[in-house]
Amino acid sequence: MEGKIRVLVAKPGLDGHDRGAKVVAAALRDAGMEVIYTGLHQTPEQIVEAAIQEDVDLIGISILSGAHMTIFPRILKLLQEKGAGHIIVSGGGIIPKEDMEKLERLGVKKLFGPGTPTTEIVEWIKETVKR
Amino acid sequence: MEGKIRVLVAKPGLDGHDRGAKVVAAALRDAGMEVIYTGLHQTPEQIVEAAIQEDVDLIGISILSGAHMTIFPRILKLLQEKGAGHIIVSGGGIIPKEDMEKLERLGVKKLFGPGTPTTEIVEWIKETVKR
Amino acid sequence: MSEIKKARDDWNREVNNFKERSYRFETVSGEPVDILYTPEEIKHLDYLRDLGFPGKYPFTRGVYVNMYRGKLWTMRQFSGFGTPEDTNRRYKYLLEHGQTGLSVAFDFPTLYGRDSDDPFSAGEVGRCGVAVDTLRDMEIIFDGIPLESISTSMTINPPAAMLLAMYIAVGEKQGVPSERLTGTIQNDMLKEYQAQKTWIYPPEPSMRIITDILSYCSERVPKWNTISISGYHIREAGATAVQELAFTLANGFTYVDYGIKAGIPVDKFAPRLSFFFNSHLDFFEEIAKYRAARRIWAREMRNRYGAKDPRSWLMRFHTQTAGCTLTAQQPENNIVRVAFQALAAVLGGTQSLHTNSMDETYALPTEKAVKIALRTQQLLAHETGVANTIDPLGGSYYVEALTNRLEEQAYKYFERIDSLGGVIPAIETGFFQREIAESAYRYQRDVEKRQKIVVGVNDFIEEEEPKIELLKIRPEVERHQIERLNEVRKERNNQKVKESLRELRRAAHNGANLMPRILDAVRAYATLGEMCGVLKEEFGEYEEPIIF
Amino acid sequence: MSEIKKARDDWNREVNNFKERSYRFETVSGEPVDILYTPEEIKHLDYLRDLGFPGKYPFTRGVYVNMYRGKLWTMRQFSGFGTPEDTNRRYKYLLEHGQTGLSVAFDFPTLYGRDSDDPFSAGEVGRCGVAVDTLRDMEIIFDGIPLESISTSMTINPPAAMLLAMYIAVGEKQGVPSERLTGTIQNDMLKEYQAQKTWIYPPEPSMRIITDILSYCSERVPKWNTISISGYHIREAGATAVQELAFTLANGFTYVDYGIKAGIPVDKFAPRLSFFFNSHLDFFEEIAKYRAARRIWAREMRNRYGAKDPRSWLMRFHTQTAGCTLTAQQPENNIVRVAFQALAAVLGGTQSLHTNSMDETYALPTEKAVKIALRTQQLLAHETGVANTIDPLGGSYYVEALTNRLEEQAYKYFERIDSLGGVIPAIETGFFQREIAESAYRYQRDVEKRQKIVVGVNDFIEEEEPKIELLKIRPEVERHQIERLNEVRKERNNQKVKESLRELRRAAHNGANLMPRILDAVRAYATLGEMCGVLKEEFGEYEEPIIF
Repeated sequence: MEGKIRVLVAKPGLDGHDRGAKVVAAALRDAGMEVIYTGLHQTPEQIVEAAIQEDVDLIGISILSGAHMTIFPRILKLLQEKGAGHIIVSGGGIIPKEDMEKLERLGVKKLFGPGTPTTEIVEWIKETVKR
Repeated sequence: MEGKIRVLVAKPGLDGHDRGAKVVAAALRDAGMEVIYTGLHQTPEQIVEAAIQEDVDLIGISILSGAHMTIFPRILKLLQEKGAGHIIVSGGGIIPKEDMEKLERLGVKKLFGPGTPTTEIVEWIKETVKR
Repeated sequence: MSEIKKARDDWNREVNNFKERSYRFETVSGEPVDILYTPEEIKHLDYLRDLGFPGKYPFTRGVYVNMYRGKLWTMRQFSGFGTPEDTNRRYKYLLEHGQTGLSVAFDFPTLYGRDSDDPFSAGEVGRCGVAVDTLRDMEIIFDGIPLESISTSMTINPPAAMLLAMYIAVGEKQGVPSERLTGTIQNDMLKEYQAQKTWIYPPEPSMRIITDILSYCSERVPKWNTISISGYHIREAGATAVQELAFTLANGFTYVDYGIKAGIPVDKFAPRLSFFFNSHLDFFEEIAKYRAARRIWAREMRNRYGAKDPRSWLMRFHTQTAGCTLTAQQPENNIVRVAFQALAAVLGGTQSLHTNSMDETYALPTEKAVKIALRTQQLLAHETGVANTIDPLGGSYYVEALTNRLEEQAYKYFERIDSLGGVIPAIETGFFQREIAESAYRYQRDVEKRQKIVVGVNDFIEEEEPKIELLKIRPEVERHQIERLNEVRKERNNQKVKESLRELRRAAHNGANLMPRILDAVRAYATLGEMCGVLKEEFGEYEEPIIF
Repeated sequence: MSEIKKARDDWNREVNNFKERSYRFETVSGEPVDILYTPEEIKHLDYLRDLGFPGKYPFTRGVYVNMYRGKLWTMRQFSGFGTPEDTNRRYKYLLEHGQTGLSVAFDFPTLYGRDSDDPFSAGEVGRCGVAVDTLRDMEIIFDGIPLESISTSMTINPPAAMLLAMYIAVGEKQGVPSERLTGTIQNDMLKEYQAQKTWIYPPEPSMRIITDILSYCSERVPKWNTISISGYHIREAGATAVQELAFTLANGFTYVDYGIKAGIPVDKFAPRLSFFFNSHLDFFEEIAKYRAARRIWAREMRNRYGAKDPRSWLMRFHTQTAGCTLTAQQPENNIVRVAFQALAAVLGGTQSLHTNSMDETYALPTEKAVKIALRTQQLLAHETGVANTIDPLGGSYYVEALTNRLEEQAYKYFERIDSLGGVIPAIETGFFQREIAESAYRYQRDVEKRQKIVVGVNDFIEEEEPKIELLKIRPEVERHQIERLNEVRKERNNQKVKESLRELRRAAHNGANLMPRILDAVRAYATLGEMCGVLKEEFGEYEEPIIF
């Protein structure tokens, strides 16, 4: 794989708690990745469009509002529809364990719980995108 | 019923935490009862003997050591053997609810948990001894 | 005093021979902490000038003369979830268990002024708070709760005018005139742009709505707290204690500037401004923060703004324990964190307090968790004796020195903000957002490097998954809420709604006070989305500078 | 200062116009608390004379120069239950979860020096602590725990000499000479007669055993804390903070008197005396108590007893949160109580701390409950920032005034005790017992009249039964323990046991130091009951005056 890993950090839905998204974005940037941060209040459509336009390897979704069971499946479906199923979808936030499992079965590659060190996320992205 | 209610407050076994016993003894005394306090480290035999000698209406056992399932049945048995089954046996301390129920089935009239107001104990004794 | 200095110097030399633990001794915000504080460190403190007496300028020791000896702080748990009926039940539960004030949490669509059937609302209805579309919902929330005798705080910002109008309208139906309503709307848009990020319109029209509310309430709802100037969210977004203190106060001064500019006399609205702070982990830093905040506000209101009414000088504030310090790991540890944070708030002289529940990193709290949080306040109030005397830490060499330091650091920020042209220009160029994001990132790096220990997260870790019961929002909430909204739309007089919205648009356009028009629209059961939609068309939408 | 007095007088007049809540404002012990403290209330405080510097006379601000910046307090959970095997497992669990010292709880038979098969022991074996009959049990308890690198506290009084001897013998088997063992035996018989009521012999022979231990350890176990002079149990029995402070210090002085009378130079044993206090509900009263205790001890040791070694002046102490304040009702509230009490202990400068578990009103704690209690200490140490600076409350007008007041009240008790002829005569006439019983009864009446609120007990009551998991002591513990005792009796060299007991009797009779004989008997696997039985025959048994 050539060049930098490209990541879209996205905040879907109405929740404005962007502390986690920004901290992760900064950490990925400092780890040498190309990071595009969408800003707040993005619809799944906007996120998928930005991901395709920016030709990213991975989308990282930060969500704390509880709407994860609505948002993630939508993004996965849109990516498939637009022929961008190769883009890896991951994310984090306040997501109950059982929902995490459901989403991972649906095709979300990995979800990180609160308190995850950013180094762990960096490691995982490097490993996952490489292969 | 004539005269004052006579109560033996007893501390069986090895546990030396007599705060509760003394507070209850003082409250019963201030409520007009005749209170005999055995002091610490009494065997069931000593308690039953004192109860008969002092001709009490009721024995109140304070126990916090966890030996209640050994001490109470012993006292009940000794009272029966000595023909003093009319003496009411009650008590209090740290006694799990299920043990309380077992002991009450065995013949302990009533057990009080931690935090019981002394007024409640006074009321109960007055009512129980009267009838 | 020179003897103390000499002795201190001798002791300092000796202490250098002792090895310290390998740890950077500083507050959680990064303020340096000395090994010892003595009279030497506060030798310039002038008791009468800098501390004074409770209820007296500069209010460092408390805003009321007899503080908690007169009345305990208000125990006010922020709550709301699911349907209005769910929320009504929870409020009655809390009032039964000794809570003394209400505090409404709204769901995201409501916070953004959107209806439950807006496509944007999908999946969010009733999730992080209660859904409110029309007056009907507010009637249900407060069913059986007399507005006459309870004070209610509403955490609501862009649509604050609409929710306040709905509350007034519920009061009308209960026969309580608006003059007797007590409570608070958050209505603090500046911190939204800086930190919490719930916005609709750009800053200037937002400020216009706020001054309309100030003006209306100063006449018609005189006991209402019209803005709750909130550091809480600034801190939650990652700010330090100094940033929370400085940005919140700077926002406060900006509201005062705008109020005065709008022609309202300062003593007419300033007494109804209140504040809302975070209570974070660093016990003494938080106490010092509250004390410094009171002293700064009093000084500036009196000297800079020339307020004459002492009630304009005194900073009343609500406190909430820091949600961001709770951990998903070992949730019972959160009970302990909240206990310490609540104690700091009380020792800092808060007027009301929300204690977080142990399970809030996962979900909205269960009844059991919220009860333990409430009991924490009751234990503080009734068992620990800390409410027996006022400002019990007053005079502590450390606390006074830290109070002074936070004050100095805040003034440095005030200068920087002034040099950027004030709060709103600084928002537009992303100054606050950048400062906060940097602090958040610094904190995270400290945690990952274990300079900062978070029990259960980067030390004292356990493998086992915590097993705790969680509150589930029933999935049918969204459908029920939309059904009710449709019913209301069918039953109401749609002609009247249309007219009232037209009047609202006209006022937005011609500068007349918006509040009476909003109140009319509310009474006609206009939806939140309809009202905010009109204003959005008039005022435009805000776009933030993207910074991380 | 006269300006402050004038301003204070003015403010006092104003505050009289404000109504206070109907509540008697006083500490939980009944000390009056003023509405406000200012420099006026501590105008006679002389910083260098009364507070000074940490690690320096009079040690008011702490006994070590750099206190928690050098080393955090020891987190030491008192525990032990069931068989020695059960206890060994619990210790390993606690050490794994970050505990930094051990503290052994013995069962009642052990505390009274009785064997597990003594008729008096029936039903009590392994119940409130671990059962120890012979050295074999101690070997199991400390199996795999290196005595070289851990300090161990043992709560043991009449048979303290025997348990210390067993610990020394375990050390020998591990290859650790007694000179390197660190830890504490409680060995405080005076408070037993006053409050805790675990005794065997009358006071004078008890004091002789104690001075034998002082003398032996000053030579052979020099790092061991030979007496832990304990206010904890005095407080649990119902004493006030002042009584706890005064009686504990009076007991301390009595041990010093006896040590000196026994011919041991004061600086030879006083540095190994340590203290053990309660941390009760009243947050500031507790902090003031610890500070006053240090100042009084330092002054008396230096001035009255002429100790020259500064280590004889400084009062090191362990703290345990107040078991008597926990409630069976709503057990989670106990997590919060313990958190506040732990904070007070740390702000008071404790050297080690036990935090009670939420379920201790019911039973010995479960693993989960004890872990939350331990986490409370870790949160305090690592998240709250309170260990960043020494004596953070130093200078607080309230805390300093309260420190002074508790000190004055303690001196009043010292005078009364002197006038009764000293501590032992006062015990024999029931003085302490009566004072404590009266305080306990007064407190109970305050609770019943709701002058004192106990959350969940006389206010904020709930109907529902709490559902918490409890630790069960397996009923077969008693049988197993007796089986092992019989095995040991069979396997040991009974001739050697007999001889060693004969030597012990001879020493008891002729006044030779008992410790070497006890150590020999222990090494021969004599049982606790055998050894105490010999001494009981020589010394007689105590009978207390009955008072309520």
